Amino acid sequence: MTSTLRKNSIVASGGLLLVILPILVSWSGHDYYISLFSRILIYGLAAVSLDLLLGFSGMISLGHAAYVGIGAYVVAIFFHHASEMEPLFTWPFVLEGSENGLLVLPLAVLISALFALVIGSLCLRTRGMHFIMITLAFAQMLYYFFVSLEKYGGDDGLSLYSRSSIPGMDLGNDIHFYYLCLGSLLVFIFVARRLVYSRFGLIVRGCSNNERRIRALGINSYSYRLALFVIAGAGAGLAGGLLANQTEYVSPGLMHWTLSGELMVMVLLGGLGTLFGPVLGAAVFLLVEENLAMYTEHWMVYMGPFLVLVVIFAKRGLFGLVAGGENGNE
Amino acid sequence: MKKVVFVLFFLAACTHLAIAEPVKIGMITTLSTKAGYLGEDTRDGFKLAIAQEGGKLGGIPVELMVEDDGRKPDKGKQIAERYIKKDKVRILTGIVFSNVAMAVVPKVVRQDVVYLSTNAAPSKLAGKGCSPNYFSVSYQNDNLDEVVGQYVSETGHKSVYLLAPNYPAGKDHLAGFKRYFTGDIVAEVYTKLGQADYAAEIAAIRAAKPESVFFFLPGGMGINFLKQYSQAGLGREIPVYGPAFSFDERILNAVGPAAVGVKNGSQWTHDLDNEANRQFVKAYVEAYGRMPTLYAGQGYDTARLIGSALKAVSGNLDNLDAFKAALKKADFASVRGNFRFGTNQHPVQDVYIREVVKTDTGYTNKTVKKVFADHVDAYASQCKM
Amino acid sequence: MLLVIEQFLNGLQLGITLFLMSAGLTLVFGIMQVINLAHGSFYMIGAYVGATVAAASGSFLLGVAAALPAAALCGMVVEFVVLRRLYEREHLDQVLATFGLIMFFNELTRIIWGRQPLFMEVPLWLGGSVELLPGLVYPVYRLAVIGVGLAVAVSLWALFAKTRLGMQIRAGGVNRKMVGALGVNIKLLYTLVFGLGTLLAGLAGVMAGPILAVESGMGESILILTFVVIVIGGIGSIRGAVAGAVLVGLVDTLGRAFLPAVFRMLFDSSTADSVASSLASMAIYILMAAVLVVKPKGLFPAHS
Amino acid sequence: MNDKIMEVKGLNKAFGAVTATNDLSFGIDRGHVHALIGPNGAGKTTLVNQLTGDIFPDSGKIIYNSQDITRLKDYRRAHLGIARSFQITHIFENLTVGENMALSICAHSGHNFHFWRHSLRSGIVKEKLEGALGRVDLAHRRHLKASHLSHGEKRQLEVGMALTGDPELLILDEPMAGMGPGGTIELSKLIEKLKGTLTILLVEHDMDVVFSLADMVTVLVYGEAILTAPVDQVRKNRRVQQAYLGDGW
Repeated sequence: MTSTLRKNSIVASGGLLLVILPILVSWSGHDYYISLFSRILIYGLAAVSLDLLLGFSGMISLGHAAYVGIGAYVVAIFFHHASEMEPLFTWPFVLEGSENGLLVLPLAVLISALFALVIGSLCLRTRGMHFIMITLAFAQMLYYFFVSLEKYGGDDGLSLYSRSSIPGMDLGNDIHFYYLCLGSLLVFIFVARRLVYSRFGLIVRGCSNNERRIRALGINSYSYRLALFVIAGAGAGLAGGLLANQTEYVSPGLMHWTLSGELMVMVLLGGLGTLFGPVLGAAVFLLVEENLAMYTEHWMVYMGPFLVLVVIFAKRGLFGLVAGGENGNE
Repeated sequence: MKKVVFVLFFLAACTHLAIAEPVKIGMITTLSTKAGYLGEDTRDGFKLAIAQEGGKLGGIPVELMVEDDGRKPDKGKQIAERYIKKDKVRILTGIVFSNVAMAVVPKVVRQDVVYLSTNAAPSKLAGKGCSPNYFSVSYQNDNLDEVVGQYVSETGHKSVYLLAPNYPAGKDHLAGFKRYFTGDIVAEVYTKLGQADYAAEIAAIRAAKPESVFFFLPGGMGINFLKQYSQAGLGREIPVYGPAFSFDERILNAVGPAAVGVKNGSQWTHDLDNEANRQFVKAYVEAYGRMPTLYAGQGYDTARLIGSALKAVSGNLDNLDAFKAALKKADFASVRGNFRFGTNQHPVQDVYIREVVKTDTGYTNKTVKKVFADHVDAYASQCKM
Repeated sequence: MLLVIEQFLNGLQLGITLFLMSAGLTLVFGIMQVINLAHGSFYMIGAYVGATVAAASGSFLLGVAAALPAAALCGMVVEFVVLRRLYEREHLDQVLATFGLIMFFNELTRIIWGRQPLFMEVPLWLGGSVELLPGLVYPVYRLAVIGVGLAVAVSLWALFAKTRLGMQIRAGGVNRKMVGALGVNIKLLYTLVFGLGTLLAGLAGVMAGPILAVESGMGESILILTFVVIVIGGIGSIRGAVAGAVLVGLVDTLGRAFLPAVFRMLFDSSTADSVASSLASMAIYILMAAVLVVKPKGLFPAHS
Repeated sequence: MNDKIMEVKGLNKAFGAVTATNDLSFGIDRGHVHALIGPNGAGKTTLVNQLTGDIFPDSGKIIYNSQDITRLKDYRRAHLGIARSFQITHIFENLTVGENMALSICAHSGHNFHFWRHSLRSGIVKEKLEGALGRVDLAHRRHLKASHLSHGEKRQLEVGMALTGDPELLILDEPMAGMGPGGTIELSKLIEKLKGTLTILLVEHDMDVVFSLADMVTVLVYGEAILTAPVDQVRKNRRVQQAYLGDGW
């Protein structure tokens, strides 16, 4: 029980730290860090959604960035049409662009989830290495699709001229935006936690653990795993929608498989199957990258072996190291 | 737990070590990925100018900060934000690729910051999206295609086969060529970005029998295409042309003999006959042991332009308008000879056709002909400043 | 008509190049059950070492002779230092560790060889073209690549079907512990298999050197194509790798060659060009999705 | 209704050149403990996997409660009342004992798209968990991770999980394998207790267990059923002794 206590207090103080961070930062006059930490929170959110797949259901998706990209493009495309005063399409009904965050962010979630549903329903027919590679292939397909999509800037991407608007908030203000990201992240983690320990979660965790046993118990795991895949895609879509706002820019690069790889790194670095760990992983990954890059151009020559060492020796990730206890399906 | 917080803050604090005195210049450029050498040359050209003045530009001490954007737009934006917010940089430069530029430039120029482009100059930023805080020291992207379009028409080729990657820049570049080409377009083929094998396209070219081929395939794609084109034996039958992006000195040494004799368009060549250029090429070779590329020349020019303006305002950037006015005068000796800014703050300059030759030290270009004098880009008229 | 034949040949040749890459990867996948994203790095190492030695010595063959052991050696070192610890782990760990290795190798080549691409020449005795049919000229070097690919396919078949080592390797893929109990040094065997896989990658790299740009990161673009090949063919099956590679090569090449013409019959020319080229760049991924929907384990699954 | 709960007719299955099941036919009487014995490599597990739908036979028929289930998927057979334990224990090592049992309870209680309430606090689980754990004497272990159980306890858990759906036919694939004498006795008692409430197909190596528990025995040699008979006859049969008992027994 002490390990649970320890873990809870760590999570609580970590959360508290994130909540008061803007105050600390603006008090010390380093405004820049607010936007850096917004980015960390967003990547953290994407990583948490990936953790649902990797850590709880054993589905190794190497194409998770695709859903981040879809979410980002939804926000950007709606914004683009709103600023050009041109409807997205006029048939079968007229759909106007929008800058309203309360509309476009949920849409980003929804449309990413839809893509995850279609892609997932095909990918989940396969197992193991095939699954890894087919998720990768679908992400690449979307990548090339958006690269050649001239209407929305193709490889040059699409600029937003401001952030989305949400009544009562000024997202152009970095502190407001930070709290939007933090709120989204905390809500998603809370929902994910409920999910993981629900009956649905029990089945899904069982699938990752022992697929054959699940089937012998009379459960067709396909629909459960697909549902989780869709939920994870939705989370990534939310992250994408926020990221489009944070950078005020989207490009197909968001879907590139190296980004999927980096998300995986964040999950593992932070702690697989911990839900909180990936946020820590995102923070450490982005900060290490940023700092290494300032000291050496060849930062990747250090980052690569560092990852290998983490994989080999720090199996439980940073969260496991600090929080103790066991990961995953505890 | 405390350890983690400590580590996080330590990491965060590390980003905050700087000294205030000299004028800071923030360079965001691409040093990793396959295209890393572009950023390397840009940076080295820029650094050479600083080194020649012993750490100063225009007599004002400067501090050059360089960071790799990895060709990722969002990373470029992050770096820009840090330069501006944390390091209080007012002068930014160095972006190689249009997609990074499109993510960074429109945002930063709305703040009180000057951006000088050493390379990427997409049409959007030259026309409607132009800004008083944005200067392109290189060119407008299409310039080097326009010159080839003009030259190919002058040579008397009646038809051309066009090839470019399937992304907006590819279409822009072909549009630039078509703007000045008067003959027939046999076909306009868009290939996959990053494609390695061009056998199918080359077979199609052979079958279509055009009088000439124009391609825009930057980086490795161009190397692949040129090698395979020459191996297919087409090099002797149908001449190819392209903008300088596939013919800089570092690429040429990877293409080898396949490129010899190919004519390409550029605003600069190492053999341009002016004093600034002669000393630049000599100093660059001494400093880095390799021939400069056009990117190095652009980096060097940008640094010297900044120097001229810093000198004019005595290093005082508090009044940014004065600094911008001084920049706009372009009161420096460019390695390109003629150089001034047009209304959209893009260069008005001479553009040349050059030819790939082999020398004792490797492959390089020699100037063949000045095709455009005082060339103005096609988007200048759309710019309302 | 001649053009169609030529494009078929082009597709075949691309397929064979892909096969050279895929053969090594599918071996490692199928026998050792290890997913190795860094396979492309050994392709790159083969190309860089080959290009450097060929430039220094002036001999293409010396370049090849140097590239093969270099790639194999690097592979065996990586197996010994990193992958050996990951056999019993999940695929996820293998994916991440090898992702780290990609970063490392890409940056390392940049440090050693600089950022600019390297040059590698077609050897004189393989230069030029031959006229296969009246009006159909084809570069000799590409024919040589086809030849090497076929030779590799045949020798791999012979290795596995005819030799004792091959049987041990196959048995090791089926039951690691059992083979170990029979007194075969399974660790050494795995190191050798991995070395063989990376040697093939190195061969693919050095053969591609004269055709393609030798540059840092060249491994990744081909790596993904290779994945597609292997997944279509069925993981672990050499036969599948051959079939998948040729299929991918043909679909990719023919798509690029003829889709625009097909679409021009349907739409006006600028829409046709852009739709066709988008579709051509996605064609192989669509092919892969289609194959997996029908046969989730690929065309020739190794262990049924 | 037929008094045979399951009938197998002319089943064949080959892996490449190896014939694992060869024109195999036998029936299981309802309510019996039916044992399946045979030397190593006789194809017992292959047969079990075909009965549960893990793999499909090349030809032949499997009839369950007068219904042809030869091509029915494994999870559908589970719904018809066929439960199994595996030769190598198949439990969810990463879950707690309670969660393991809850999972199998959920499996038999309609769909599981319940996303919000904690699984151990959902109605059906609360209602049945205590009894299910009690049946296999694991109530005191409920918070322990399943991977920390002893070998015998894992078996008990597995059988307990197989029982949560109130199956009609329980297939136990070598339940005693690798267990100490104490565990064997515990499990034998459990099977004895279940006898009569449902039909059990017991695949077992331990002849003492078979002869003490089984009503009927089918002897498998090289994929063929050479004999299906009451337990006393099997004990005396010369062919069985030659093929099986003589072989080191």
